[in-house]
Order: sequence, then C-alpha cells, then structure tokens
Amino acid sequence: MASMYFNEALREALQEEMREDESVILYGQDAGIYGGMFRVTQGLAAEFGSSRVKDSPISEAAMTGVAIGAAMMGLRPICEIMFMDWISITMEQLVNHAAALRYGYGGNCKVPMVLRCPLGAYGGGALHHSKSLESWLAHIPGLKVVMPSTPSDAKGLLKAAIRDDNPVIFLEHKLLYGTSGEAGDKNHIVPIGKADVKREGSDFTIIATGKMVLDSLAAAEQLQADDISCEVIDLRTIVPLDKECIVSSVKKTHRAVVVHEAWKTCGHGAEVVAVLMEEAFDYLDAPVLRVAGLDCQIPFSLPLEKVVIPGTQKIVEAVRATVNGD
Amino acid sequence: MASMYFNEALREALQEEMREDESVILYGQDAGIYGGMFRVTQGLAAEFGSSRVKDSPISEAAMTGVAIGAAMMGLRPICEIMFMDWISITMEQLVNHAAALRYGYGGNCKVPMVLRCPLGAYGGGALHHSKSLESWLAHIPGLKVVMPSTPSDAKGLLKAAIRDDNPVIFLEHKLLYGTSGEAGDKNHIVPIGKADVKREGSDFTIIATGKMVLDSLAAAEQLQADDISCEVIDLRTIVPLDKECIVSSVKKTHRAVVVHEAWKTCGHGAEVVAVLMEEAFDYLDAPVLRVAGLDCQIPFSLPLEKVVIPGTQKIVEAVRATVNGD
Amino acid sequence: MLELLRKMIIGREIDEQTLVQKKKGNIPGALHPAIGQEAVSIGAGAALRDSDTITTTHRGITDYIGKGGDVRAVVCEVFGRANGCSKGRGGHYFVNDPKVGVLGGTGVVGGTMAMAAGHALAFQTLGDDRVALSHFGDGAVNTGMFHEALNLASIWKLPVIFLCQNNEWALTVHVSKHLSCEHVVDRAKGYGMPGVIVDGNDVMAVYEAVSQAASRARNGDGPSLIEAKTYRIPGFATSDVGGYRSEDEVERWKAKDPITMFESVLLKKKIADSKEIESVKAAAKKEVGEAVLFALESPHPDPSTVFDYLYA
Amino acid sequence: MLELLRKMIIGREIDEQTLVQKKKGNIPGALHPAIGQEAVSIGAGAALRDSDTITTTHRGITDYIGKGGDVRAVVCEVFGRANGCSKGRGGHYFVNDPKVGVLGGTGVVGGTMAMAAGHALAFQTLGDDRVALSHFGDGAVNTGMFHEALNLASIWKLPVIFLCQNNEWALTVHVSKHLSCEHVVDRAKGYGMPGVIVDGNDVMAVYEAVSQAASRARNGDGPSLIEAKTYRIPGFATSDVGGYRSEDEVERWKAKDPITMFESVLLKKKIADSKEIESVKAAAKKEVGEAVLFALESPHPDPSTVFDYLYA
Ligand SMILES: Cc1ncc(C[n+]2csc(CCOP(=O)(O)OP(=O)(O)O)c2C)c(N)n1
Ligand SMILES: Cc1ncc(C[n+]2csc(CCOP(=O)(O)OP(=O)(O)O)c2C)c(N)n1
Ligand SMILES: [Mg+2]
Ligand SMILES: [Mg+2]
Repeated sequence: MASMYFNEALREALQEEMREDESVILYGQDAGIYGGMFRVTQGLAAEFGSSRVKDSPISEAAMTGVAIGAAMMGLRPICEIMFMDWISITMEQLVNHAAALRYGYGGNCKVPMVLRCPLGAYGGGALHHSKSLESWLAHIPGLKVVMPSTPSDAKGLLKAAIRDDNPVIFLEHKLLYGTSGEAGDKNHIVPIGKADVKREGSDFTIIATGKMVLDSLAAAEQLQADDISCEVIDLRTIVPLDKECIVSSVKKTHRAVVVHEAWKTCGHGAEVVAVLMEEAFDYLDAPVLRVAGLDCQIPFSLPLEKVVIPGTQKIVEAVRATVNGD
Repeated sequence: MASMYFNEALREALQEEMREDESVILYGQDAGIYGGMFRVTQGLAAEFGSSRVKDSPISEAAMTGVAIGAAMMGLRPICEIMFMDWISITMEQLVNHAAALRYGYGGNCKVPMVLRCPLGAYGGGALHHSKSLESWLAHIPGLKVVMPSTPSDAKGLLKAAIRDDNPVIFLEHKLLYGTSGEAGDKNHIVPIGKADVKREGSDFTIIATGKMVLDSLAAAEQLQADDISCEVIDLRTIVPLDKECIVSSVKKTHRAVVVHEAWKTCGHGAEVVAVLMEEAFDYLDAPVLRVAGLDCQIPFSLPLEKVVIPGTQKIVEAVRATVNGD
Repeated sequence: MLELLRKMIIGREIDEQTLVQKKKGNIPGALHPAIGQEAVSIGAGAALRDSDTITTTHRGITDYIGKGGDVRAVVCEVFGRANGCSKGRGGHYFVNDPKVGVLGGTGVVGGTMAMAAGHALAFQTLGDDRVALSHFGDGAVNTGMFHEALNLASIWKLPVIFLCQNNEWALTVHVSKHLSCEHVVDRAKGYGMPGVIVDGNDVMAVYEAVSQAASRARNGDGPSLIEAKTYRIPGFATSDVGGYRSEDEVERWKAKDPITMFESVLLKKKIADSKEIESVKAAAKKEVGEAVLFALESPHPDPSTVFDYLYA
Repeated sequence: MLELLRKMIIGREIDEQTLVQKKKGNIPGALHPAIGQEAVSIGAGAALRDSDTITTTHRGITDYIGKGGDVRAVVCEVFGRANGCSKGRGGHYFVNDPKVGVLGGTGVVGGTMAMAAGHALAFQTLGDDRVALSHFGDGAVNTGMFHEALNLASIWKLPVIFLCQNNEWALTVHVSKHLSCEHVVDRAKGYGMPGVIVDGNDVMAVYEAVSQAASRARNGDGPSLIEAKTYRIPGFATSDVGGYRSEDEVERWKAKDPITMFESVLLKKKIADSKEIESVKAAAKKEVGEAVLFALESPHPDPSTVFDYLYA
C-alpha cells in the first residue's frame, strides 16, 4: 500500500465515496475549481462536475443550512468551512437545526451531512486562523465530532462520516495535511466512536486528539528514556467518547494526562477528566492534569504562539510532574 | 429595604447606571417601547428616550458588532439577546471580535459592553427557547461570564458588569425573573469573579449557578434531614472562576457535586471537576459527580423536559450516592 | 375552491381552539396564532404539489395545513402528546409531515430559509422537477440568513420560492421601524430574482403568484421572492401584553379578514351558496374540535423514550 | 495631491517589500497584498478627518496608510515585533492606529462591518459629527453580516459609509459566480441608502464619492454604499497557487495601474513634474525600506507578556 499525504487520504475518501454513491456532493469556499485552500478537493470538480462539486459564496450559515436541507431530501452533502474560526458563524445552524431537527421533528427526517473543517494553529495564523473549537461542538447533543491524527484514520473516518446518517463534524488539523502514511484501500472504514491505542504502555496514559497525538507520541518516546512507559490513546472521535478505552487504560496505569490544543477552560479535556473522575476515581494514584492551549487569544508572533499552543515539551513536563507528584 | 422581583432588580441596575453615566445605552429586540420579552427594560425607553434605548431588528450578529464598535468609541452599550438559543448566531462576533480585538489591536482599544441573555428551560419552550450555553462562552478567553441567582446578586453584578471595561456576558435564568428578594441600594455592587457561599455546611459541597442554586439550597434542606450538612456555593461568575472558594470548601468537606442545567458533556461543570482534580485531589474522599442537563435536545413535552432538566431531586440523589459511595 | 376555504377555516379553528385550551392551562409554553394570515398559508400550499416541500416558522400551523398536513397530528403536537407530529418533542414550533412535504418549522427566525434552499438543491441534483418553498415573516428579512440564503439560491439557480408573510409586525416592532426599505421585494433586485407583491389576504392572488413562481422554478429559471401583505390579528404570542399598536389598526385589518373576503368571492361568483359555506365551516369546526378532544386524551411521551430520535 | 500619490506608493511599497521579505522567510503566516487597489484606500482615507474612523479587512494595510496610519508601526506588526501596532499579537490582519481612527482590521470576512456601524452609533449618541467608514471586499457582500449591518445602520440613520472594494475576486471565485446581482450597489435600494459606483482605480473619483457620503452622514442623512470597481493584481495571498484566472485579465488591469494613472493626471494637469514624482517615489521606497530594516532589528514580544492586552 502506497504512503500518501493526509490531505490526499481525505481526497481519496471523498473520491471513492462520490464514485460509489451519487447522492454524495460537496461544496465549500474555493473547494471547486481551485481545489480547496488545503488542496483536499483538488481535481474533484473536474471529475464530478459542477453539479456535484461547487464553489460557495462566503455564507457559512447558509452553507450549513443548505447541507441540512439537502441531507433531509436524500443527499449526503459534505460542506467545507475553510477555517474553524468561522464555524462560529454557523453555530446557530448546527445547534438549533443540524443537531436538532431530527429530534424536533419526532424522527421524521435524518440529516446525513458532513461538515469538514480545518483547525489549529499552524504558525502565524493569528487570532482568526488558528482556533480549535471542538468543545463547543462536543457540547451539542445530536452531533458526532471526529478528529483524526493519521492519514489512515483520516480516510477511514471520513468514509464512515459520509456513510453515517447523522450530522458529523470532521476536524482536520492544518499541520497534519502534510504528514504522510498508509491510508488503506477502498474498503477501509474506521468506525466512529472508537478510540485507538497508538502506543501501548504500562505506567502512564496520555489521552490526545488530532495533531496532539503526534506530539504525545514524541513525548512518550522521550519519557521512555526516563523509564516511564506511556500508553498513548488517540480519541479519534470526541463524540461519542470511547469511555471504555480510556477508563480501562487508566485502570491499568493509574495515572493520566489529557492533551489538546484547544483552550483549556471548558475544553473537552475537562470532560475527559470528569469522566475519569466519575468512572476511575478509585484507580487514580495522582490527579489527571490537562495539557492544553493557554486561555489566551492566539497571537501572531511565533514566540508568543509557541507559549499558547502546547507541544511535546509541555506533555513531557506534565507527565513528569504527575509521576513526581508535585 | 424593599423586596423586589429579579427582573425589577435588573431594571433598577440599568436605570441607576443610565442615570449615573450618559455613556450607558441599551438596545435589543422589543427592548424599547415594549419593555422587553421579560419586562426587564420596561419604562426605560420612556425615561431615557430613543437615543439611549432602542428596539433592534432581528440581527443578532450585527447587534453584537454594533455594541463592540460603540464600546470602542466610548459608550457602554448593553445589548439584549432575547433567548440564549440565538446567541449561537453571534458566536462569531463574540469569539473573534468582542473577546479578541483588544488583544488583536495590542491593547489599543477596550470593549466595555454587556450582552444580556435569558437562558434555561421554563416549561414548554422546547428546543429553541430553553438552552443554557454558558460553557461555550466560558471557553472564550477575553470574555467574562456572569450568572446570578438572586435579585441582590442580579443587581449588584449587572452594575459591576456595566462598569467593567471588558465584554461581559450576563446570563439570566428565565425562571428567576419572578423570584423576589432584597436587591440593595444605588451603591450595591457585587464584584465579578467572587463566588458566594449561599449556605454553610461541613459535610458536603454543592457548587451551582443560576437557578440551580435555588434547587441546591432546597436539596441541602432535604439532606439536612439525613444529617448531611451541605455547603452551597453559588459561583455567580463562571469566568473568572473563583477557584479559591471552591477549593477551600472542598478541602473542608472532602466531597462535592457540581450542578448546572446546561448539557453535561463539555459543560462548565466538567471544568469545575477538572479544577478540583488539579487543586484538591488529595482532599477528595469521593469522586466529584455532575448533576447536569441530559445530553439531549430539550423537548417540548413537560414530562420529557423534566427528565432532561435537573432539579432538586437529582441533586439530592447525587449527594446521597456520593456519600454512600455507590 | 371550497377546499381552500375549508383549509383556511381549519387553520383558523386550530388557532382559536388551541388558544382556548391554552387559557385553560392545557398547553405548555406559548402559542403563536396566525389568525388573519390564512390566505397566504393556504393559497401557497394549494399552488404546490404534494411532492414539493415547504419550510416554515414559529407561526407555521396554517402553513402546514395548507400543504396538506394532518390535523390530528399537529393538534396532538401542540398539546405535546406522544402521537403528535413531533412525538411531543417539538410543540407547535416544529410542525412537520414529510408525506406531504412539510419539513418544517423552527423556533429561530430565519432558521429554515437556507434549509429550503437545501431541499431545492437536492431536487436540482437528483434531476426531478420538485420545488421548495420557504415561508418567513417580515422580521426574518433582516436576518443574515435571509440574505445568505437568497444570494446562494440565486447563484445556484435553485428551484425555491421565498414567500414573505409581511404581517406588518415583528413581535412589537413595526415593519417601518425594522426594515430599511419600503417593501420587502425592494431587495429582490439585489438577489437577481423577480420580486412580486401580492395581497396576502386574497387566497387566489397568493395561489396565482406562487403558481407562477413554482413553474419558473420547475423550468430551471431559479428562485423568486414573493411578498404577501397581510396582518396578524391576535397578539404575537400568548405572552403578548400589548401596548405597541392601536386598536384602530387591528380593527381596520379585521375588516379585511381573508376568510370573510373569500366567502364573499365564492358567493359572488356563485361557486358556493351560504348553506354550503356554513356546512364547510361547521365540519371544519367539528374536525378540529374532535382533534382537540383526541389530543387531550392522548398519552404524554414516556419519559424512558426521551432520547428517541436524537440520533438516527 | 502629491500626498495622495505618496501614500499610494507607500502602500504599494509596503506590499512589495514585505512580499520580498516573506519569500526570504522573515514573515510568518500569509500576506494579503492590495496591489492595484491603492486608489480606493488612499482616496477614501483622504476624504475623512483624523477623528473619523475606518474599519478594514484582511487586506487593510493600505487602507490604514490612507487614513494616516504609521508606517513603521504596521511594518513592525507584519513582522510580528513587539513594537508593531498590535504589539506583535495581530500581524497584518489587525492593523490599527486609534490616533488616526483606524480601529481596525480583522481576519473574518465581513467581521468588522457592524463594528463600523457601532463607531457611528457612538458618534451619533455622543452628538458629534464624526463618521465611520467600513472597507470590505466583494466577497463580504454575501455574508449575513453585510446585510444585518446595512439594514441596521439605515434604520438607525447612522453616520457610516460602506465602501466595497470590488476587486472582482473573492479568493478564487469571480464576483459573477458569487454575487447574485450585477453590481454590489444593486443592493443599495434594499437598504434605503444611496448606492454609487466609482472607478476604484481613480483616486480622485474615490475621494469625491467618499467626501459626498461623508457630508451626507455628517448632516444626519444616514449611511451610504459605495462600490469601487478595482482589481487585485497579485495572488489572493502568498499561499495562492493560481489557476483560476487568466494572465490576460491580469495584464489588462495592470494597464490601469492606479498609481501610473494618477501620475499621468498629475503630469497632465501640471500639478507635478516627473522629477517631483520620482523624488516622491524614491522617498517612499526609502521610508518603507527603512521601516523594514527597523522591523527586522526590532525585538520579538517577550513570551512572559503573552497575556498582556487580553483583559482591560
Ligand atoms: C433569531 C431569532 N431572534 C429572535 C427571535 C424572537 N422572535 C420570535 S418571533 C419574532 C418576530 C418575528 O417576526 P416575523 O419574522 O415578522 O414573524 P411573525 O412573528 O410576524 O410571524 C422574534 C423576534 C427568534 N425566534 N429568533
Ligand atoms: C467568514 C470568513 N469566511 C471565509 C474566509 C476566508 N477568506 C479570506 S479572504 C476571502 C475572500 C474575500 O473576498 P473579498 O471580500 O472580495 O476580499 P478580497 O480578498 O478580494 O480583498 C475568504 C473567503 C474568511 N476570512 N472569513
Ligand atoms: Mg411579522
Ligand atoms: Mg474581492
């Protein structure tokens, strides 16, 4: 199996699903002719034509609403919001309509749409091109929230998301697009709701998502040198959360940190901590700390951005602090 | 001091601040001539005229943006969003502009605005008139988030919010408008960022906000009969969070539950739990549970609404479960 | 044509009778009656096929009836019963009946406007000749959603009809105080689509205008904007405490009651005599009355089913 | 008038020289040059007083210069330095200089349009005769924010000018594919405000149009919409990989370079001779060059100050 970039893996998932199922369509700003800001949809307009691959105006709320309506009427629309900072424009359509209408209409419709959205800091994007807002979405009953870390998971999860009968928010860290790996064949599906142990370990559990999985693996490698054997769990889906996977790991290791790039306060790491509190309290030998973005707007300056956005070093320090009990 | 309704206390705060400071203005849908959906602004248009009290079109995003701009130029605007369900429309202006621009402009402006917003279920409001979304706002660095439970706190905190030089989100539970109590005089200011021990106790800490404070007090009363002495902490402000108050209470009682009406997953209760994990782990004799809204869209049917929205009984049960360790 | 009258009366009766029940304390939450606006709802629905769709608003019961929605199902829903069209989850905000293309209501002003365009996108992509219609009020015309939805529908040439029920008021704010142009259709040019004003109290006029917009859409010529000038007779909702409009104004519009007006037309054109009309009225009243009784006796949703329909 | 030329060249030079520095790897993130649009930025700024305000976009450096913003402060900001106009927090997205009324830029299309109306609301409430101007692009015209801001500004009669820099492209999508009307000003009627088209490559024409709108606003007659037809010569940003427009099109517009055009006017009207023009050019180039060197030597923000300016 050939290695490919993360954005190519996404493209392959889109292409395969669109070939397989005529009801799959996609649109987004510059997603058509240009092929997308991060090149994910390159070539798809040429292959599938403008009736199935469209450029959209700068209208994030209507883009989402159109997906909801089209999904109700039998399509499987995929809508791309160019940066997660602007998903804020369409939170209304997501919380009150996409996630709600099946319930509000007593089961008389379903809304099988995917909203793809790049997120995360990538060096100088500043306040409006760097955010990670998955916690907002995880707070909304009726949505599923997916966040892969590898080309293989990206492909398999995107295919699963397209086939899912519910609205799925699909989050892609910008710094992952250029990473590469094997991505599986046409039948490669990764089920939504299953975490993945990306590295086994016995002393410590690191729970992470998206790009932070790579940083956690790097941290685990460094910590191995200190004789701390870290298990790295990639949540892969934030909703539904694979509680069983994290709880059983912590029952084994008795110590954990949760890692995400999103702002710390009311980030989804707090939810993971609260779940461990509820379901693994008696097994914990130390408090579960969070390694997360500082509660600060994300600055442009690279030295400042580096302070706000967590990375390998902060993960290593948090693990060490937990182990040393200080 | 005369007792007054919660909405009267809010009105008095608005009126006093508007009399005191000409730069205070307010607007909202039906907030002018009609006096507001929940009668908070009744009579203010008559007293202050249409240049300072305005009806606004149904344009939540622009309403917020206008407040931001006016605040930058020296006013202290108060903007009312009629139901919190529609704050979703203006999350973009809040996260990217209100909370961000002082930082993005390197301190060259300030944004002293207040966004008032009724929230919570109040019996048959259904999916679009019942939500509590404070967790989204608490996640945004640069905002302050306030949520009073009594007429006195409502008045004192609203006055503090108006005088604050930062954007403050002021959240009013609809079922509180009709509650009454003393509200203090012209000089009554409640500082933002200070929790309040609404009932002292020695065995257990209940941490709550808004209407859930009343339910928690009722629960504490019931639990007293079981000889469980509950301390009830009213956070009053969600951001900044008064960590010291909750941590020191838990260090005393060793057991706690966190209560809110908002959805459980990624609700701000998870943050409180995570803070206790980080700062009081060694003092905890039992896991800190959450009593929160079920992760479900909020149904119209009253019997269903009652299942989704927490109340006294669920608080009592959670405290008992914690004490009994099951 | 008697069928149009019948449906207008059904809509009216549902509002009237549920208002009575609300006063008795039998209905939770607020109600948003559409009394006075029936000609828009019924005329529009009649101009569409069953397979076409509509979306609507917080004030959508009569829109739902116009499109052929089931009376019992919606009345039970207003009472929050398990056999309501939303299984008690939605109340009157979430009217829906997919069998006749009602998908459907919302509590958010402007909230379903792009959704209607989405229905239309599906029809266009699937290559059939169905159309979608979005009902909305004058207040919705100032939401960002209105703008984004109309622009997008226009550039994608979607088979969708935007039908504004301009009832002069957005809750307590008069259209002259919230809208920056004289007529809603003054905005049509900005979306490159036709904009037509129609007497919203004249059911046949609405029928005509929507029929024309529907054929336009079916022919692949894209969306239209229709502004139906009408009036809301009762308060904005059962919570309305009044004080923002004159009795005079209300009385003037009562004199233009769309049902009475249509009755005169039927009589004048000898399409029906007054006996026929009375019997239609009586039957409608009875049907709704029975639905109300049925609803009152219907079970509430079982609390153990609360999560049903959240996920597919 | 030479001052207008000078500012246009300053804007151009900042773009050109920072593009060079970006290629060298000295600037993080992307850049959004406004080359070709200088006449709009500079003409608009010149028509306003220092105490008036502007808001702008992701492509706002020359708008900032037009309003009198400090060259060094913005260049340092582009480099993310501690002495930049945003103290390194914002980069080129957040140009601001409150001393001359620039408050300011954003990375969100449409994001500051209501903010400009808010400035105007403050001016109106405080009873002074200042005006606010909102710069935005053709792509922003399809955001809900555009719509809500214009409607609200109109009904409240706010002293604000909405100035669309229609450069024909929203990133890679041509205005004919994203806008549902021919001209942006076709939407003006829907907001009950005048809509004026102006040659956006003619600095004097922009100056005139903005001056008129400003007096209108100062007189209490409310907002205006101006559409300046112009063109973006370089890629939408430094990340642009091209492929969506023809070389021909770009060449046609290069022939209408606003700076060259204005030079001809100055020469023809004998307002300046070519020597004077050359010396303005040389001085501007030098000023920007020195600012770039100054920026390169300026300190980065101290990591320990990261939370500064978050809260007041
Ligand atoms: C986004 C949003 N903002 C505010 C409200 C509160 N609200 C409910 S109905 C209404 C007025 C709507 O006016 P219009 O669109 O003319 O419809 P009408 O009630 O007249 O049928 C308002 C402001 C809402 N439901 N949604
Ligand atoms: C709300 C939002 N959606 C999408 C983007 C991504 N984006 C940045 S610039 C741009 C095009 C803007 O076009 P226009 O308004 O014409 O301004 P121009 O770039 O031509 O100056 C887009 C889509 C954004 N910044 N904000
Ligand atoms: Mg209306
Ligand atoms: Mg443009």
